[in-house]
Amino acid sequence: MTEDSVLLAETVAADEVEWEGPASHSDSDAALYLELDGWEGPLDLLLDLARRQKVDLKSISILSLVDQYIRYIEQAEALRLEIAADYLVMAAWLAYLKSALLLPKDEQEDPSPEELALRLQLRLERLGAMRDAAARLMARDRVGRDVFVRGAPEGLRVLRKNQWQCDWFQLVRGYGQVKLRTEPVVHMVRERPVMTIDSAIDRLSAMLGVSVDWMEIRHFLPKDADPRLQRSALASSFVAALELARLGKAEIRQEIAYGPLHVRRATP
Amino acid sequence: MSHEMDDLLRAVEATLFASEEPLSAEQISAHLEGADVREALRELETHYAGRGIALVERGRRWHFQTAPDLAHLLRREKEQLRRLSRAATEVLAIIAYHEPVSRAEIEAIRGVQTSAGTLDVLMEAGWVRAAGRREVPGRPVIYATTNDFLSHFGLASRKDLPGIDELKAAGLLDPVEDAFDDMMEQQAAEAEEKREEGAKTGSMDEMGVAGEEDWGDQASALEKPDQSV
Amino acid sequence: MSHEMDDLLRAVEATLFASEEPLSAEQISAHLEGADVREALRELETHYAGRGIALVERGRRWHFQTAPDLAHLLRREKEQLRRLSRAATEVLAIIAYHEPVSRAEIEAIRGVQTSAGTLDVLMEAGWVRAAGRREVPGRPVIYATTNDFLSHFGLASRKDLPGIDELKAAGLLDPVEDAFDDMMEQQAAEAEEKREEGAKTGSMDEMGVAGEEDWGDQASALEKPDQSV
Repeated sequence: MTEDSVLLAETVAADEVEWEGPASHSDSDAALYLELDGWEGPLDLLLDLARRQKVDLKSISILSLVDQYIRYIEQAEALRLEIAADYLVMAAWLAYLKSALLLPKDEQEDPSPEELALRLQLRLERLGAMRDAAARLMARDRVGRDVFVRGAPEGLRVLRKNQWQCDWFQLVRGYGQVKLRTEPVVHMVRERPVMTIDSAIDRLSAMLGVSVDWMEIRHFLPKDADPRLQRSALASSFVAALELARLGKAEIRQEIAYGPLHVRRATP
Repeated sequence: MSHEMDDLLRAVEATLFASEEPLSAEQISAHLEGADVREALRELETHYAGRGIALVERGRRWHFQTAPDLAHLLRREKEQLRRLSRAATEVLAIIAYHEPVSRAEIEAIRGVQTSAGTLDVLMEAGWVRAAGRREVPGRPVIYATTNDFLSHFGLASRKDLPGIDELKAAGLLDPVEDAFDDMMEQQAAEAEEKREEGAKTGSMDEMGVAGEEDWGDQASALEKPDQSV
Repeated sequence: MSHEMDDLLRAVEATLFASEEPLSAEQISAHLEGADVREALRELETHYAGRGIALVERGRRWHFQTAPDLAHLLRREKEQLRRLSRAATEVLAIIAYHEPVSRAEIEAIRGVQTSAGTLDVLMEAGWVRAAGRREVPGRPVIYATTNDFLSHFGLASRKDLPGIDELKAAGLLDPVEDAFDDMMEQQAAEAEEKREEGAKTGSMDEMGVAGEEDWGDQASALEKPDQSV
């Protein structure tokens, strides 16, 4: 167990009055008994006990501090005061520390009790330093207590005024965009070379009369034609082939999906 | 001189300074264990005459205030340059080409609803004014441009605005990427915000430089209109 | 003299006087169209020295306040300051002297957990702020004091914290573990020296004695912390 375990809940009943410094050394020990709720935890109590040794924190006697703390807790117990667990934990740890300090040196474990005591002392010093610093800080000339700022300042206001920026070009372009956006939409379909379904049917019928073998549909298309006309002719010829098949004039065959499409004259 | 200032004078000065309201000589005196403060008040009044702070007596009660001629420091106006949004620019253009025009007509021409703030901005800028009401049911307010509008855009009259044919010839009726425009606008708005923050931290320099850049952007847009449309 | 007071001086005086909060030189400058106000501030500071009002600089921000020695005249009947609990004053001091500092570090010094309300009270008062996170596992929030803290306690900067130089020199602002390690190192060095001496005389007894004195050495090291840091 180390002193690190001595991190405990803050005493809720901590005095609400402004902290004006450590307890004065003239306090009688008797006053201590009634103040258990006033401590901010065991370290706080230890610090006050240490301060009662009336020596610099650097040269306090840890052994006598331990004795005082344990005695204090025992007395409080005797008076049946409710003692928070953290005080008891600290008491137990200090009792352990004390026995270790009194044991012969060569039976020590690591860390040595001297090291533990030194750590405790360093902690007390640091807490003591901060407590003194807090007291000195609170004693400074504070605004609203010792010094005052102006009671009724007029206040500074900055009113922002927008200066809008726009120029001729942006204005005119803006109008152009409105006009463009709202212009009626007219669709013009460009004239394209097409093969109508009717002419495709005629063409296909005529060509089927010439041959009896399966022919790929592409061979029915006009060769060397404009590619756009080729596309139209393919589409129209396909529809024409379907139409002829429906009329029982042609047969259509396709061996695999997306494969070439073959057409031949229907054989009744 | 101030180091030998007498204690009463210092006390009166401090009391008046810290007080939340004007105090009569009697009130100050009561506060300072009955001392006679009249002379101290006169002395302070003289001392502060011509400074940035003045001690003044109003209705037999005294208080410190900022010197009246420096009142403009308390309510400072700061101008900031702001670029007109695309929507506002379009509305302005529609008013300029079609005035006088009601809001419903503007919306009909733009093909989108116009937020209430847009017309406010144009009126704040001083370019648009309410020009009466249209004598139709609902009597809508109609808007027109102002003389400030003409001078700001360097126009002798509204007739100077280019016609549709001219716009077409100048390529101004070619489609532009609206999304790109919006993005640029957003960037500008963000830059503006940053600038405002800069102003809050008190840097006047940033304000100045940012203003310059604003104009620079516009100038380059004017120089290369073909690239931006 | 006052009638020939220069305009900038008057403007700076009026601005500070009218402001509801302390202003940095940069803020004043921004308010006064970028004028360099540093010299004016120094001049005003000198002018007001010894008067009932003083111009003070706190954390690089300036404000007027009443002279501290007049506190007895001005103290209001009703204490306006919110009373701080003992825990809060202690936590405030720890943050001020150690900043930036995590809650765990505060607790290590105080030996008790800090209730949630304590830091809230200090942050609500505007004296403490979260100042980022410490880049260690768990990334704990670290706390620091604010400019308002400096203003309230009349500190020009953190260097003005009462006794901070002494505390630093004494190593009392270092964590216990660091101080402990330093001390151990020093002790080891001293033990080495002794052992060398002991080896020279060859006496085993003396070695034993040196061991006994170990604790005494720690005490003396504590007495002269300036040597150990």
